[in-house]
Amino acid sequence: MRWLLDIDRRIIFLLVLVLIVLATVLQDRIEFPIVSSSPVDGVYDAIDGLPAGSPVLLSMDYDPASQAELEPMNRAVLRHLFRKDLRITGMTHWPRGLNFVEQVVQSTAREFDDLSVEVRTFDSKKAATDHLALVKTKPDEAAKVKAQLATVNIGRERAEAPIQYEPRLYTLLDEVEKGLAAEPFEQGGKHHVLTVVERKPTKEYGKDYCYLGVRLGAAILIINMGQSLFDAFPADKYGTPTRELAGQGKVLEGVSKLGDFKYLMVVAAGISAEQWIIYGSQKYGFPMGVGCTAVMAPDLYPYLNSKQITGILGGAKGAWEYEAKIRVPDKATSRVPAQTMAHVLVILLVIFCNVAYLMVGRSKPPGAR
Amino acid sequence: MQFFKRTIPIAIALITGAWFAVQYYVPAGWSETSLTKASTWLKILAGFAFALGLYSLCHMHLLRIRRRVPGWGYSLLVYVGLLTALYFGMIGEVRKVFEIAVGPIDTSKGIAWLVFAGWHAFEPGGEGKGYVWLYDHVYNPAQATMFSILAFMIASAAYRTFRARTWEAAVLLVAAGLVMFGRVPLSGLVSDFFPSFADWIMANPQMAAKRGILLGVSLGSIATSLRIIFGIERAYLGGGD
Amino acid sequence: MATLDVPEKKGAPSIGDILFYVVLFNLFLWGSLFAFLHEDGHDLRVNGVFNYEALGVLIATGVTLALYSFLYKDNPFFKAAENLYVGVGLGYELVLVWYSSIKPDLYKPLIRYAVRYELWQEGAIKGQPDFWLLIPLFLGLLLLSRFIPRLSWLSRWAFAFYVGFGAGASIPNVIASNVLQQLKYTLVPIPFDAGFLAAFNTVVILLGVVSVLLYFFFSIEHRGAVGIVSKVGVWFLMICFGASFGYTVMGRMALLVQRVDFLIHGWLRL
Amino acid sequence: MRGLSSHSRALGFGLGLGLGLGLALAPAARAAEPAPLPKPGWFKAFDTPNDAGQKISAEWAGAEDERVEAKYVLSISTRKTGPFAEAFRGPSTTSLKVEDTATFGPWTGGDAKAHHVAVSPLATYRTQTLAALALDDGPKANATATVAMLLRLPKRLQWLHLFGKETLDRARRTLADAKVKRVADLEAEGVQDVEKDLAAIILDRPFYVTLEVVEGERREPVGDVQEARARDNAFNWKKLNNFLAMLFFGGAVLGMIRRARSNPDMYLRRIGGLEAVDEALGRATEMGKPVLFAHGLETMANISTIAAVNVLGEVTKRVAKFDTKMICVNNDPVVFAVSQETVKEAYLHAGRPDAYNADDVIFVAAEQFSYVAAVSGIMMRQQPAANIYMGYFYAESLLLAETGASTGAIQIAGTDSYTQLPFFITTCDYTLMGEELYAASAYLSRNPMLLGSLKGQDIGKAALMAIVLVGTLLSTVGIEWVTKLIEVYT
Repeated sequence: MRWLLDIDRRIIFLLVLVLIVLATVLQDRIEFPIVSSSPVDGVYDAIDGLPAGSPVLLSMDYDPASQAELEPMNRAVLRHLFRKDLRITGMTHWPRGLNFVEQVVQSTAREFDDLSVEVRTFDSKKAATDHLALVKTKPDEAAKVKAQLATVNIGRERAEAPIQYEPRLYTLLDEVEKGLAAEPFEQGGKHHVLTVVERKPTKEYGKDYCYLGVRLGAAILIINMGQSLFDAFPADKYGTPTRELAGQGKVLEGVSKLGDFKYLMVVAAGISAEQWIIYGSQKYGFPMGVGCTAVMAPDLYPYLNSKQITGILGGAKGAWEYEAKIRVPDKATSRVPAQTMAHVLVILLVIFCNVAYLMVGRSKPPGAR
Repeated sequence: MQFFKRTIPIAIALITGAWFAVQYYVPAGWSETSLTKASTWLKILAGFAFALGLYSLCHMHLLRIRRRVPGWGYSLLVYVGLLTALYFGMIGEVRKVFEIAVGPIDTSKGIAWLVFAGWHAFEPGGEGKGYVWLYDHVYNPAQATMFSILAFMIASAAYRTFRARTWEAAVLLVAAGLVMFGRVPLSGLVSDFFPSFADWIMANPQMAAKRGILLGVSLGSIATSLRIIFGIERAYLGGGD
Repeated sequence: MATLDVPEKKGAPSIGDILFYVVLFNLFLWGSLFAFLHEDGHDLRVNGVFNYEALGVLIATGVTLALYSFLYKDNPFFKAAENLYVGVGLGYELVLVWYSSIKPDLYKPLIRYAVRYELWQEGAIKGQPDFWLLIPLFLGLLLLSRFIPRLSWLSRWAFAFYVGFGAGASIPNVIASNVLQQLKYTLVPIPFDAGFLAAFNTVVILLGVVSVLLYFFFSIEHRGAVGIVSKVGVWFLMICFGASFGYTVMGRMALLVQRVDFLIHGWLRL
Repeated sequence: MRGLSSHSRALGFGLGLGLGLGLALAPAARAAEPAPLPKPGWFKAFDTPNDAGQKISAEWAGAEDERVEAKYVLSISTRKTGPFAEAFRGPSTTSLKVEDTATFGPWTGGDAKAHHVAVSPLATYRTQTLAALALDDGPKANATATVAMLLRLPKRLQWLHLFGKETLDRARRTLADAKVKRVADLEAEGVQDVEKDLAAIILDRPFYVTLEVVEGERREPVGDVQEARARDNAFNWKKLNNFLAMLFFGGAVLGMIRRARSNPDMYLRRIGGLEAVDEALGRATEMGKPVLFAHGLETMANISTIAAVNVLGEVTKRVAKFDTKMICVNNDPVVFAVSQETVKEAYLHAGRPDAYNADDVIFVAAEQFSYVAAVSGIMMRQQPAANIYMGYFYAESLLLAETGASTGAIQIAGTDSYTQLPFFITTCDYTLMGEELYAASAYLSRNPMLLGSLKGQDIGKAALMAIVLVGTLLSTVGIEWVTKLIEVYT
């Protein structure tokens, strides 16, 4: 019996690994019901309530280490912001997140391109795939095939409930470059091949969004920004003076310091979130929401309870709920099953070891391993 | 000598400390400026300090290699990583310096191409493709992997330590179990009680204790700050009473 | 010599170890082959040029597996990955320090005017040097005095400034955010009219804060009434820690899921 | 297929509808019977308190029949005779002084109906020509400051412009286009620090403020033109409570330290984690294995790190006494340098300068997880008998502690990072929670002055407890002023 208590850690490691690998391989087969929680609503409603065109600051203070937890929620929030046509200013405190976060912002903005697509419908999958090959090899011939024209804006369409197409289409189209076609997809018994004839960005850099890049200084930087955004960030990541970005009809129009933003969303690992609250919203006064790793969330409850922040997205679960709220299921939604199973495993382990412990009796000294 | 070694540093700490404690209450423009300047200075200091860190690390591994201590080969890898990262990262700057020194260089072919252009050619902002590549394929995965080891650790920690040895341990165990279960999406199916109860724990007892800690901590940190400012605690100056 | 004389485990590795290494290596080998060979796997060349991304994925996978191998035991794969990572990490930080601190905060506003004097004269470089920066420059040099053992004490001046700033600036901010703010939201009227639960919660929070505070008292003995209350405090602490721990598990699993996700979809392209 | 772009059409429709309604409503509003305009009794202007001298306050009495349609309009000028630029326009029912805690904090004054608005000349003048801003009858300093600004030279070099014909000519030329140029234009031209220079101009210069009541076409001035200067304020009265709190805590701590000097022996409750330090070191000595000391990740400017370094000093003294080996691993270069100094001095202090070895304090890695990897490696290879973690930790806490546990080391942790406390509590043998970390150095050194400061902290805690209990009681019976005392204004 005792061996159960000092069982080799590596066996537990193995259990966890095997379980998660299985769950990941089978991730599409499993579905979970969603129970939305009030902290998440807090963020969602605050953003949803903003009038179009209001300037918002999105501070993405994390690095690849926390990517797993924070990137999905970051995308979800960005999608929401873009969809609401807010003027988004992105930044980060974490040099290690610099390029990574930038890529997240850009790819999300790209989702809002207006795609003019030619839709060609075939009866068999075979025919569809053949056409796809044709597009790759002899585009001009492929173009001859009769097609219907349509415009798709992935970012917006996805949001509509019920969405026009099965989600897969949007995921397929997202990556497709101009002149190429997406993998055929089936709907209503027919197989459709969508060829992108044009990609027209609707989210313009400098007008609808900008990315200030990184500056060191944590709390101090926040204080600087509170005094003058232009001093804290003389230029954006690409060297455009922030003052220019503040010009007529630009993204930062009417914004010269933190207080001018209508909402601040912080997606943060570590204590950045708290620094934003203490040195930012508290010192210069503006509503803010926080998305953070699960471990940080409990510490932010006091601020939520004290209404210093409108809401919290806690870890993967928060991201998952947010994806559900904006009706764009993505990474978080696909990963939650695996997490949950591993999570349940931990619970079982705890129960198991306690049962064993009680059977053996409380003879083991504390701190024994 | 004592004057330079002990008195001056303590005086510096006293002056900076006292001023920046008071600065918070002084709204005047020049006071805010002082804060902004000082903070920039700290960043610069940290930059200089990096030289020390770099030296320490390189020195240690160099010694290992020199003395052929067992496993010295691994120390070579430190240098490989370091130099690669530096090369990819600084190549843009190096090129600028070059061009200042010897005028514009043709990077379309030859050595110049190999060194400055090539597949790792640097882009505006000084960072090269190679730099990003290194970041995406070595740095980032390594970081994420080390972090994800937590998943295993947390499981084994839970198994090893969550045992009802004492009443306190039992309380901790039960709280943990309830919150864990409340966090699982499935618990909502069993009964709404679990998620909401988990939230209740987080929002009430959990938060209460947290506030208590927070208040205590803030007092502790204030006291420590004062001890530093008034030179009572000077371990950071190499102790000595 | 602290970390120099690393006591390497002498003697041949056990059968289990060898087995482990072999399995790990083959997993990597065959996995990579598979990843390149099956139809929607990686391609060696992308429109004519060598596919650096694919190479990158292999390296990433290698690093990932090597680091995970640490879970079995300390082993050569891990050591290699560890040291490589340390090196790259340091290099990366250095580049960072240059681009995001020294260059914009010291070089551009001050040093540039000295080293590019002629450009400044011609007006190619606008503005004026910020002479205030001579102070951190000086302090910085003092820090470097540590390289000269006889003068190393000079670095204390820089320490003093650094620590002094931290100590001073923290006091008022701590009071604002951690004392006043927290007090404010603890100190609310007990809402007897708002139903039992609301009132109860308020009381719970009140009790928790007070008892935990009492637990931290240093200069009075924890016996009698004080003992009881501080005991309650301990219980609150335990609930707090247990809850936070439990709350975290999910998030940590997310990290692993993401890595496994990479191995299965990013590397093997399943 | 066409359904794809339906959403945009729906949007268009909604827009049209909205406009339609707007048009329909507008005339209805205008049709109202003209009522007499509100007449505030008095109106005064003064420097806005608690700020950096960039705003001017206007205050005026409330009036009868204030209504949304009737607007108050504030205009400012640099000349008594104008031209005046509109700086504020708002419904007469809004901008009450009692609501303006943003400016006054709790000191909003008794008059419930008085209005207050703080106008920013800078914001106003962004749209004005520079000439209008600073080149008329202001003090010379301001004129030269403007010249300096227009010449794009920093103010500290202003005096240069008083010499040299060429410069003066340039000045004149620039002043000429100042008549047409606006702040916004300069910024568009990429002139740096325009606002900074403007701020300098606005500071301490006289501005003239008028108040008007406006409804539709009708407008009536209130009182006569008022003069005010925006000044750098020396104290932010909104933060008075914070300041008093600092004085109180500071007083308590320092006072107790003084007292500890005179009577050193005071009771101090046992702190298990610290009692264990000697045990751990002893064990390490027996086993002939090293002790590992890890700071958190934070920089030297962070109080928990400072506390950790203080502990390091004390621990090292003991290590020197036990004559065992200690490895101190660092992640932040400054902390690393400081630790080296601390350890060195500690050995010296313990009379064992020979035992000090600079390579025992290592800068293992520059970044969080490479640090974790390296430290785990060290744990595995050197098998320390004791691991001591002190400072502010992040995710690495569990990784280190769990690895350490697997090597069978005694583990003592101390952190005020409560996110990580749960992990230390569960995986370490002893844990210093929050405040105890700050008490550690005092506890170990037994230095009476430090012990005194602990007593001071206790007084602080007692005060907090009292405030919480009494405050809750009072606010429950409906007495609100206590909660006012701890309001945080910025």
